[in-house]
Amino acid sequence: MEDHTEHHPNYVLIWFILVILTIISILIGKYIDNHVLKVTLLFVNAAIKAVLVALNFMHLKFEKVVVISLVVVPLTLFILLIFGLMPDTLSTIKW
Amino acid sequence: MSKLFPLGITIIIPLGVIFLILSFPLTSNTGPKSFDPKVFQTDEIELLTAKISEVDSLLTDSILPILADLKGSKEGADKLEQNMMKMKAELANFKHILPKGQNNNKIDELLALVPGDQAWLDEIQDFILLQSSLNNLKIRWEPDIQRVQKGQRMYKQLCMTCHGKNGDGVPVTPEKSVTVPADAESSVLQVRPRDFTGITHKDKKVVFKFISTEREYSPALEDDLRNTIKSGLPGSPMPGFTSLSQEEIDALVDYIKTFAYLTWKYGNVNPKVYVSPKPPHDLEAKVRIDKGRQAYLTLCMACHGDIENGKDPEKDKTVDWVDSSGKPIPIMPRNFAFEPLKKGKFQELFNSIRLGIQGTPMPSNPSLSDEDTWDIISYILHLRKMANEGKLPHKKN
Amino acid sequence: MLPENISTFGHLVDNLILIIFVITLMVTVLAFGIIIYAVIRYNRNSNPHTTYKFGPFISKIIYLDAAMIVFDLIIAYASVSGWAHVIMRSRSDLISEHKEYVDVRIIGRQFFWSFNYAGLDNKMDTNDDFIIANKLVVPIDTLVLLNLTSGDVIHSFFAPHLRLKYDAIPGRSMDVWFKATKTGSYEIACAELCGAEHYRMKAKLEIVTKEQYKSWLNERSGALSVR
Amino acid sequence: MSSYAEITREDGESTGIPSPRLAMWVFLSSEIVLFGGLIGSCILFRLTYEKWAEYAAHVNSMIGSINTLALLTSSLTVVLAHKMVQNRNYKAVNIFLAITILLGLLFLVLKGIEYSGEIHHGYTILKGPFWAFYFGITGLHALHVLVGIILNAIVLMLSLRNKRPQSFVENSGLYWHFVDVVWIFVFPLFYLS
Amino acid sequence: MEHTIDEHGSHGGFVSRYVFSQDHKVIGLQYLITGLIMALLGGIIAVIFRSQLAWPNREVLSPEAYNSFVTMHGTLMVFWVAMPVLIGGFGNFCIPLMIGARDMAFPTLNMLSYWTFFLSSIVILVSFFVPGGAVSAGWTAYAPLSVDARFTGVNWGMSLWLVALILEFASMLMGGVNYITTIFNLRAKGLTLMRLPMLVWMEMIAAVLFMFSVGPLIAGGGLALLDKSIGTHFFRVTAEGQGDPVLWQHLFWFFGHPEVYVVLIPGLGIIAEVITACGRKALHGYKAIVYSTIAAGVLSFVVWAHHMFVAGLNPLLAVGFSITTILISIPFFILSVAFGLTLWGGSIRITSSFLFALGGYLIFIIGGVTGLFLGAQTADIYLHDTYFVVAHFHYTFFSSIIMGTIAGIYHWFPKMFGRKMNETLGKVHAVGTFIFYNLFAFPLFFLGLAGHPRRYSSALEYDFLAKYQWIHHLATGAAIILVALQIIFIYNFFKSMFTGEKAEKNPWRATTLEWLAESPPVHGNWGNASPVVENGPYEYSVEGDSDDFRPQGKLIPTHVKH
Repeated sequence: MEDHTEHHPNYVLIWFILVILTIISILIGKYIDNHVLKVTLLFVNAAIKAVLVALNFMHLKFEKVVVISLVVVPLTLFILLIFGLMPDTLSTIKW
Repeated sequence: MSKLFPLGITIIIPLGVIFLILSFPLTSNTGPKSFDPKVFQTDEIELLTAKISEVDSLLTDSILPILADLKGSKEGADKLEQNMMKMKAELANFKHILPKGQNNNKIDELLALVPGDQAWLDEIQDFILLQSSLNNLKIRWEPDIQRVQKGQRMYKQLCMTCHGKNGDGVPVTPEKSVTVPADAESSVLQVRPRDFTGITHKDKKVVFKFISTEREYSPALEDDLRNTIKSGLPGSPMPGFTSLSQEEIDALVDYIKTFAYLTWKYGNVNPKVYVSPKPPHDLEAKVRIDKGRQAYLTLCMACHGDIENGKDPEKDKTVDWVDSSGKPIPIMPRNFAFEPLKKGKFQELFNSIRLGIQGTPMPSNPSLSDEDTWDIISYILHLRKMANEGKLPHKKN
Repeated sequence: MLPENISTFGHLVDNLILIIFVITLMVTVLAFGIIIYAVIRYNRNSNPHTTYKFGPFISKIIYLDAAMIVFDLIIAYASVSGWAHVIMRSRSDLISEHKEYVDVRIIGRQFFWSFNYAGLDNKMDTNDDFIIANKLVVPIDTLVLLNLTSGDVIHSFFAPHLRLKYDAIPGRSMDVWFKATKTGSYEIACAELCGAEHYRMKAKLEIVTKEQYKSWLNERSGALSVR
Repeated sequence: MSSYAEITREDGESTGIPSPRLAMWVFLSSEIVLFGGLIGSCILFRLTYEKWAEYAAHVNSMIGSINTLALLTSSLTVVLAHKMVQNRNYKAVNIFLAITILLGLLFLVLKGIEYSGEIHHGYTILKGPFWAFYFGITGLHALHVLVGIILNAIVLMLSLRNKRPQSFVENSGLYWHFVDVVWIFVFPLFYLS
Repeated sequence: MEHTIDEHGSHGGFVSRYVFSQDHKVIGLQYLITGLIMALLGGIIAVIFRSQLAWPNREVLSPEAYNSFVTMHGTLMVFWVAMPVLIGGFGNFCIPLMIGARDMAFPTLNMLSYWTFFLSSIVILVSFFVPGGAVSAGWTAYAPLSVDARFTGVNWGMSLWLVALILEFASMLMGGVNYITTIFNLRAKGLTLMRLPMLVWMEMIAAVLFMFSVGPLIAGGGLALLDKSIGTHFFRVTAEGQGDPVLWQHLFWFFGHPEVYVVLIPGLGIIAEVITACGRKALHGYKAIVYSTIAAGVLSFVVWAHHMFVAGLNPLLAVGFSITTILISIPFFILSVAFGLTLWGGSIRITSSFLFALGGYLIFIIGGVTGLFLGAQTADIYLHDTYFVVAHFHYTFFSSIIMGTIAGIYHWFPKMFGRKMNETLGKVHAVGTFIFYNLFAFPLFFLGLAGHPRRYSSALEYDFLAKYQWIHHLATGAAIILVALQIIFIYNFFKSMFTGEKAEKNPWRATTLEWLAESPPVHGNWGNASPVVENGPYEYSVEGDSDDFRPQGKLIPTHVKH
């Protein structure tokens, strides 16, 4: 059933970028002290890596809309859960 | 028919389980233990014989042999001394069980004797034999079952969360102000709920702090318990249950007494009630306050701290009750300026000063005259007035 | 059906319930009427062949939907404005609005309410505070500030006559307020399941006149201070 | 699994996505929400609990980073295995799958060392919310890694007996990538910040 | 195992054909039967604790037993009756037949999902017998009460409850994966998404909602299990203030609200099928219903905090959530108007399944509309956790679980067993259930307005409630008769399984695909043919047609190699 000609992105290059990003995140973890900046940078870094893996390694780039929506909707729900719970904890935030 | 089998299987198993459910007693009883006197019937005799044999065995295998061979040597004397102290504690305990009747002064005599010589030991031996006859035990209090059952339901609803499932003061609620965590740095609010069974007391005795009888009488008057329940103890989480009716409180007190059934059953019939004299009129007089300040600085400042110039009471005092790990529980002496008075009315202060508070480091000082005691009390009230007007330095905790 | 309302913000709750009741009554009666009529009129023998009377669905639903959205907006507006007035009020602006106030700290415990009163000087954590269980005595026409918390499990402070209900959650404290307009003795219940005796966690709410309140306070905490 | 193949062959896929891959994606979406719920409550606890940073300092981030690299490389080898299956080079498929399984086992071994180290220092699950969440989330993730290893092992066994399991390689690879993506989020959450 | 399709699909021994069968029809029946038995058990438990409510001084149940019975009634009804019957039973039986597939996408996974569910129902039933009794912290198991054994004396019961719940979610997840893949991939030729029958649409939306919402509660259940067994402080408050009980409420209700829609929507799908089949009229506004259900599904994720208006939330949060809650009434309003217009102008045949569907529809209107009272947060201050809430969710649950399911059973019984159920008994049962249900549940609204808090084992302690004790008597009497009436249904169900009159392929002359198959359908559904779809799902009484319905597709014999 090899129905669609699967074109493969250059995996080793993607892997290399991922390793670089991981090293960057470790450095961020060590040397940046301003807490808010550190957490946001780490989160952005993790998000980039996740998207890279999803698009290339999991072939989301070549998938139909149905499957992509199956991934995007739970992520929006995750964000929704966080912001739904956030005001509840705002009053007692201690970084 | 072939359709039957899957349906049969999915029907039979759950249906069988349903009938099992309905035939099975399903309650998880979370209530406090219910009282039934029959349990105690046998215990009485056992308790007394056990106590007697204890004292007897202490006598025969530890004291007599030492006396016989090691009369002169130093360590033998120390050991003898130690066992003597243990014997004395046992006797005191023993006395606490037995009624106030004529035998008790015999025990006082024995305690007053100089321990160690043979005559003293023979005396004890025949005294014990005398006690073994049970006929002279008099019953002071018999619970009636209806009231105890009603009291049990009241206890489950109102008292169990702090005073514990079996009334030993180990609370169910995790709240900080009621529980005393192991590493408690004590503050007045962290009090241990009263233990009605006497298990957590270091000498296994049922002791109440705020009672209006002479100290060595039976645990407390019924009225003391009723007042504490009705008006509560301000400054501690114990609320006043003013909305309870009189017979509800009686039922509750009856049930609480069943926790230490033997002690209450053979308690004192007519304990001497201590009535504090009427307070004088000139409590706010300047002269009284100055004399009171002197008396306070000499007697009370050690524990209660010199509040006037900002020194709060220390927290290194401990009470007679021990927590689960055996360590005595810390207590914070009352800070008269900024904390409510536990007994509610300032006249009660006289009682506490004169008789001391049982089970706590607060000593009784019978030697103080009435006038001196009233001086101290007027100084304390002066402190409270100053605190209310905000003149006293006080760090907000 | 609602018990008699004796709190100042109680009318907000009652009116809102009334508005929603009117709307829902209208919608249900309309719907039931249409459906029952349809079932009777168009059954098998009186209408053997189905008659497709209606055009596309959109044209019909627009009006009904618009009406429903208008109803929803009314309800939402009334409800949000009520909420802003009752719950979203901080302690300070309440105190500034009302002249004198009474401060009570409520701790929900397993199977009774303990009310910490501020005593004569109306300040908490002073030497004339006292605690009473299952009885809230407050003066009439004065702001009562409640600080709700719980000692063990989640309870819910529910005074039906005051139209006030708020959960007492261990580890959190929430400021709630009411102002009574009628004297009398009412009841407080626990509305959140808190264990076996949840149904018996009853407290008495007594609204008394100002003088009665003063004398009650004196009797309870007066002895603590000098007088 | 063989009975389904026979039935659907004649009807084909109405949406053009082979059923196993669609099913795997549906399962992964429910897993995303599961880990989302866990990490969400962990973030909220972090905001309300001040001793978090102090505990976080005791986590061994060296092992954490090695683990991250291990999982990344195993992701690479799994996707290369999938590419090799396309090019019919079945010997390479077996090698890459073996490497993936080895890296997975390395991850678990390192995790074990790390856990025993922490517990030895007395930081058990009861120490505080940080440790509770740490052991909870990383424990659940380690379980998922274990399941992933078993899946890959089955696929390796099938391909060793040259059963030509094209779609299985792809699906177990998908699952493995998902486990890697979860670790990409968990790693900074516990080890770096 | 080689798979040969013959008349009876006999492959493998007796065990693999029936007990561990992979045929979606047998699995559907197993779900249905286990669900109905759990419903019977839930009903009996309800009658027992309702009699305690009506005569409190006779101490029918001790307070702890009352709490655990109320909790088990709630848990059993929602998780062990609504989910299996509506999602497991009708999902498994109807979806492959309605979309022209031979079986589910993954038959072994399907069989596994039923037997995990069976294991979870055994675990939940066992939790009655453990020392300390079953869970007594409400079916929502709010945090410190449920996860700390000191408060309710229930130790093992709670852990078993959590394990059973997680097992049940695992089985429903397996089912959900199966349904979504089947509906997407295994549709017959010509069956586009917009030609799907309404029940299939509803099952898919329900499965998708369940897939996306169950994660947080499995996470929450895991944390609660850790709290309960090891003693971590996720939801239990410690002296230093760690742990947050409201977090459990958030996680539970984030799952809870989509869950109640997951349970409601298939019921509405069944009602739509039955109304169109008996009303001989096309479903009016098919696209509008589909889009409004999807809109309701999406909205159901942003609505969960309306359960926690007075639960110590930041008040700002309540404003947003009350607006979304009130907004969610609009999609369901469109849905019910569409059903109403479908009924208007049709030539309705009053069969028992139609009576149940009509009853379900009317009850759904009352249930949906009373939700507005609880969505508006100022009214919720007064009405939260009172009998008004109990009445509201009994109306919404009842319309889909009981009325919808039984309408579905009466409608598809000929297809399941090849025999028709007795109609007169059916009608008596329908009218009786409708009347006595309303007699039982409607007075509870007035109890709620009077301020009667829920989960009270006796209301005589309060003066403002004692005068409404007569409502408890009325409700208990009606509930006892209601449960007794179900015996007619059980009798009718099992009797007509063997001695009912033979039913031909399409007894109700309906249009959807499943009526093309044999009744009861052979293994592999279509034998040596396979359906091809030409027209929409509800082509009833098209002008100029001799017959008053046009089947959706026809069977084309295909050569099946094995």
